[in-house]
Amino acid sequence: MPTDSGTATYLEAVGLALDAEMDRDPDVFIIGEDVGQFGGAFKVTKGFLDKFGPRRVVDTPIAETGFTGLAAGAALVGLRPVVEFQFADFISCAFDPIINVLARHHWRTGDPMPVTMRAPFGGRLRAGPTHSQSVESYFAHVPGLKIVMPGTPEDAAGLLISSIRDNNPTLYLENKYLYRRLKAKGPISLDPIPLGVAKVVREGRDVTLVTYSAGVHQGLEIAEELDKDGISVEVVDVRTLVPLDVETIVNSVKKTSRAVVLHEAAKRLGYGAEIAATIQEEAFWHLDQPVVRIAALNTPTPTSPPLEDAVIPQPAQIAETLRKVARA
Amino acid sequence: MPTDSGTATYLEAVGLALDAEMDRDPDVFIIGEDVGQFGGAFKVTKGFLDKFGPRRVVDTPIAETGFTGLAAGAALVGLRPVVEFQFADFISCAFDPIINVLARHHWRTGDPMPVTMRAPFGGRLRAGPTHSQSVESYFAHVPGLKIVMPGTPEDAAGLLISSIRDNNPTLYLENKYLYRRLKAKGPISLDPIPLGVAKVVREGRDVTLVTYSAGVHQGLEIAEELDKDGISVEVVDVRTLVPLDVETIVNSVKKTSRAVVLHEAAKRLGYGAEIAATIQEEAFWHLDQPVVRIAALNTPTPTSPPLEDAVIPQPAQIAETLRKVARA
Amino acid sequence: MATRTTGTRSRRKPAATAVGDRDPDLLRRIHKFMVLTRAVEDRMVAMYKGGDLLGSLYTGHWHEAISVGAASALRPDDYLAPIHRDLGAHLWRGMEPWQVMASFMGKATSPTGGRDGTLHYGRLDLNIYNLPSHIPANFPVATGMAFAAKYRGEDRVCLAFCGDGSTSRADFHESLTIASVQKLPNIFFIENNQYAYSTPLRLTSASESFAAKAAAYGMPGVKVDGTDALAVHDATAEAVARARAGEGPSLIEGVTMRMHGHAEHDPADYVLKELYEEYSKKDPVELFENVLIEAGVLDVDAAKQVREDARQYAIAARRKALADPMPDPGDIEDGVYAD
Amino acid sequence: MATRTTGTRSRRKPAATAVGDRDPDLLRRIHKFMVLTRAVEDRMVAMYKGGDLLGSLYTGHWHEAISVGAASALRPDDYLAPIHRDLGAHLWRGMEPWQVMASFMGKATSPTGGRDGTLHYGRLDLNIYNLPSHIPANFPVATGMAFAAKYRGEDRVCLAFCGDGSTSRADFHESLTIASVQKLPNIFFIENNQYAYSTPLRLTSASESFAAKAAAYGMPGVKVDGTDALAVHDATAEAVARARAGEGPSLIEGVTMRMHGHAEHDPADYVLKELYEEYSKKDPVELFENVLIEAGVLDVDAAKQVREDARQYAIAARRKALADPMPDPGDIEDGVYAD
Ligand SMILES: Cc1ncc(C[n+]2csc(CCOP(=O)(O)OP(=O)(O)O)c2C)c(N)n1
Ligand SMILES: Cc1ncc(C[n+]2csc(CCOP(=O)(O)OP(=O)(O)O)c2C)c(N)n1
Ligand SMILES: [Mg+2]
Ligand SMILES: [Mg+2]
Repeated sequence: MPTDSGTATYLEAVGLALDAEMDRDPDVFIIGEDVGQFGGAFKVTKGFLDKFGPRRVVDTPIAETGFTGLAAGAALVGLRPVVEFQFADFISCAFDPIINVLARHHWRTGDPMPVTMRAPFGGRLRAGPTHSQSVESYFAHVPGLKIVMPGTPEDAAGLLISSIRDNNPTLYLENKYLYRRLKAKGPISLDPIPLGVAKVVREGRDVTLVTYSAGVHQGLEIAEELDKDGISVEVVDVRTLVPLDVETIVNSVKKTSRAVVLHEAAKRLGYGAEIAATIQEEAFWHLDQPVVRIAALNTPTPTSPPLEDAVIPQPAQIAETLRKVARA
Repeated sequence: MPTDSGTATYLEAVGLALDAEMDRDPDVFIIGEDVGQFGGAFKVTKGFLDKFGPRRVVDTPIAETGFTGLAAGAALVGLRPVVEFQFADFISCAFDPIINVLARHHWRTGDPMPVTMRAPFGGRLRAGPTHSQSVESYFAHVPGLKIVMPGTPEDAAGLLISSIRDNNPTLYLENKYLYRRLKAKGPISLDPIPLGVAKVVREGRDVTLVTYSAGVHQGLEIAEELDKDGISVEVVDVRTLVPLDVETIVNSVKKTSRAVVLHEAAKRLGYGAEIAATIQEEAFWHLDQPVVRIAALNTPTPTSPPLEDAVIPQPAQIAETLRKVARA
Repeated sequence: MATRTTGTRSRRKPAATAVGDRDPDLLRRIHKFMVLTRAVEDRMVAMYKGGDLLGSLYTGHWHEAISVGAASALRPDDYLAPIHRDLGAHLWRGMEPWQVMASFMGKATSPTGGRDGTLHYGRLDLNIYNLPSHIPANFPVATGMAFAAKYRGEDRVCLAFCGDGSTSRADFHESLTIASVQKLPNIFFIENNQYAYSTPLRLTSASESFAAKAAAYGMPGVKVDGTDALAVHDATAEAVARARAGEGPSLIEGVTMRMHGHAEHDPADYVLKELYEEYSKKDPVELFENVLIEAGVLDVDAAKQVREDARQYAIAARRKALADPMPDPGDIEDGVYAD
Repeated sequence: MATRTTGTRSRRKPAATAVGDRDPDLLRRIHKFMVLTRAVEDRMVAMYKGGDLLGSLYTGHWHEAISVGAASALRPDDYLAPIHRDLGAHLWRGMEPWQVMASFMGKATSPTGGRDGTLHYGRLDLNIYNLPSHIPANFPVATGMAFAAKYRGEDRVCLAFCGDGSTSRADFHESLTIASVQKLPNIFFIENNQYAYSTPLRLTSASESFAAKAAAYGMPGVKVDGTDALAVHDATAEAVARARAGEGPSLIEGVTMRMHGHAEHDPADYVLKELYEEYSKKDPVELFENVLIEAGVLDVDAAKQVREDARQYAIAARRKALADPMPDPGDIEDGVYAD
């Protein structure tokens, strides 16, 4: 079982939050491939089977449509399922029930649908086109889903707790590159962090960087670096894509007059398109520059390191873009 | 079989183009639910079974994942399948093979993947949340797919022909509300219309309306109306969402300095987000106003007329927005 | 007792044997709801033709023995996940005919308040799942309801229906796979009405029968005459008992005929004439009425009265649904998200 | 001749009987490729441990009788849709070991030029489909290749593999459904290696066997000893003949054991010790070698030489792959779309 070391990794923070919610609420269970004895492909549920037993830690056949639909049915009659997808890439196999069964049900009927779907996503692990996808854009258009993308261990815990307690289907996307690379700055709080509230993680004057997930620590590191050159970057972590905290983003842009949006997903109709379109709608008269999107190229994610590095935004490119926008 | 009456409907234009391509190329076949004896749910393939036989007009079990994957395999070894989804809503059941098998294959391997996927989409038929979806946003983010959305019978024919001849997986979305409501202005040309080329369907000075599919005839009608008030609307039909003809859009906006994007899909991360984000990136200094998106509300599509009309953009609202943006 | 084979059971028995020592009240209730189902659907066909409805109409003529026969083997607290041919199951549970009509009319009084429509109705307060269009999306959901019952140590079961055509889909296979390894209290009922829209059985499945597919999941599979309400009731009751006892899921195939088009707009001229002829002699409502009359459970006058009551009930339902208001769009954005 | 039952066939026969009057060259070739497969994978395990590879390594130890035995029943123009345990089938077809190593290293010389990696290799010029990760996505594609063969009146067939765990997915069910109603020339081969990642068979399927699932599709299903190359070859050859003759698809289950972890990073401590013990006595490469030696088709020295040649071949392959360049990112945006 996860125990809080005071410097929990992003991965451990997810486990701590899940463990706490399962302790707290007997209606919460976890279902997914290899989540039982094996503890999950990334070991988030290590020890859970021993502690909670097979009734609440459910290994399933490889049947993403089936077990996602199962979660929907269980949620409808009062349980609070947490579904683990082994890789976010495989959520494509559950696309149909997610958009047609889970997302639309409450609006159609008034019945709550409290399902949390956890999925490790993203690149930089040399895992190639079908193990590295950023999947948020497949789902963000669909009314009725919430989309949560924590960028720190602390948020990973607090936002997972809120997701599980939320009465809506929630897609909770874990950046697997951060799993063991990012550590908390102290003991993990198990207080819920509300969905739909962005966070200004760094104040700045010259340009607003709007980002989420891995973009947050990248952005903070680059902001420190640019500070040395006298460029002051404000970093806004949107934390939840749906609902989106437009107010916090727009207030920041009104202050800095310049905005850059950063994500690891491909550019075309990445969530940056929504953010950029919204900023120019809401803060057009404050903008000194067009909103710039930094995103992956419109290609699949390659495996080979030189190729993957050419596709996914790299620190130098991010810094360069921020510099240009801030100084233009 | 479809014969050209000189005033072919949008539906007949699709049938004429498909018939012509099947005549021309023995490797083209059509597969889908009830496409044979029944001629398809909307009757696009009426008469095809008699003319081309069951070898080339293939009724399949209700198995969207299966028959889409079948099309991929057949395409890989040289056939040119046309897949009919009974309603675009059911394409959700083939989401996985579309994004993971069809879209990425050529980039991974260099093998062509000439599959055309036809799907009737959209609302205004009082068909409710799971028979009225606009599905383009589920797919536009995915590298490797082309997305074609004709707005006139003429384009329906020419773009279908290009889609079938294209060596890439192409999602060809037919607006089912237009099927029998829109008529060609003369005999249907069976010349291919290139993918990736937008069309200025009406020249204007004051504001650019960027749209596609049903938005085109709506936009043209409203533009006529606004003309009487001295407001000159330029209407750009993007015709293919991927590839997107950015140049034509941007040139128009540079001329009018004002842009409104219209589609029937929900607003959040609808394709309008990509178009708006791109316009402000490419033509920021020419814009006198923020780019405004007109789209459906972020709800599923309701069945009941007063509800559906409240969700999907209505002419009065479109006219009002254009007026405001043009005069602001 | 039904035997767990995949052969077609229930050659018609003499009425008295068929009826046996069953509770005559239950039998009369099944009859009443079969008659009501037919009356409501006949009324709705008239409404469709008369232009009362918004779009198309999906009916379950000749499915009454399945929908009522199977539903009548459940307790009210058991879960039900019906499809578009199962009006009888809804009515049995307490859904009101005017609610169903309101659904096909987009009225504010439909179970979804006009947000969804046509066949997409359900009521969780009656333990009935409201399915979306995608078939058979109700199957995975049904495994979840059964999972919840088992999770809580309740002895509730879940009955889900699908059509012959729906058996080819992911949802069917993945649900039966999960339910069988998890030993969930599910009853999966295939309404084999010979067609999936225009698609005949030979283009849907190459298996010997639909019940035979149970072998792929190591669960019992039985095939019954789907026009015989008692055969359906018995097979379902047996599967329910098995599920309630914790022995896991079962598959049932009921063979009948879709006597109308896929929906009322569909003339269904692709259907083999012989099938219509064969089945026109096998009206499940008539058949069951005759069994009850012959067995002395129902007399001819009472049967007539049941029909007349049902007709009046359907007429009154239409009147109410017609008078009901259309929904107010003011709150359309509410409820996309639950609080 | 294999019989079309679902019982496990091929209790081990005396070598001479087993070998019968088969072409000794074919037998020696099968042996050679089984040995080569093992040698290449052993080398790659060393490479994994030594840090030569990019990420994880998936191997097919104890799958050699299946991958080579089945592939050897095809013609070169037949289509092949393998999975991550089927290196033997790739090599049989002409894939070079260094290409496979290059794939696990992200080298420019891998079949995808380093765009995809690890187990995602294939070569359409050898009629081998290059699968994505999603299992079993190769099944629907395999039906399409078979469809194309039939469409063109060619007598090619398509052999596709999947694991025991993969049988629960949409792709499995929908493909077998379509292939059976369309009578496509497909052979679906299930490599039952007892586990799906950490998931044991009892949590994957409740059917009596995987071969038994064939009943759901009205196709023949046979279960063979997957460590017996001849049993695999024969069952496949029979299914191929059936497919080529236009009689439709077949399902074959080959039972073996995954002797390594799911991938090399997986210590697989969830595996029952008894299974390892049982199967350590059933090394398919050794078993087949012994059969050939006993039958006089191969002598001991020749067998040794085959092993040594394979070892050297694998060493040379590594050397080449190591020396091969990494890809140039300059053209990474090319080829998202075909011309
Ligand atoms: C996934 C999916 N694909 C296609 C459809 C369109 N569709 C609705 S009902 C139907 C036929 C269903 O046949 P069957 O399952 O036999 O049920 P029946 O209508 O005959 O009772 C089809 C193809 C759908 N609803 N869902
Ligand atoms: C749709 C999908 N879900 C999950 C996975 C992750 N995954 C890869 S291999 C595997 C186990 C496969 O087991 P099996 O089919 O028995 O093949 P084996 O590896 O045992 O040969 C899993 C779960 C996947 N590749 N695709
Ligand atoms: Mg049917
Ligand atoms: Mg396995």
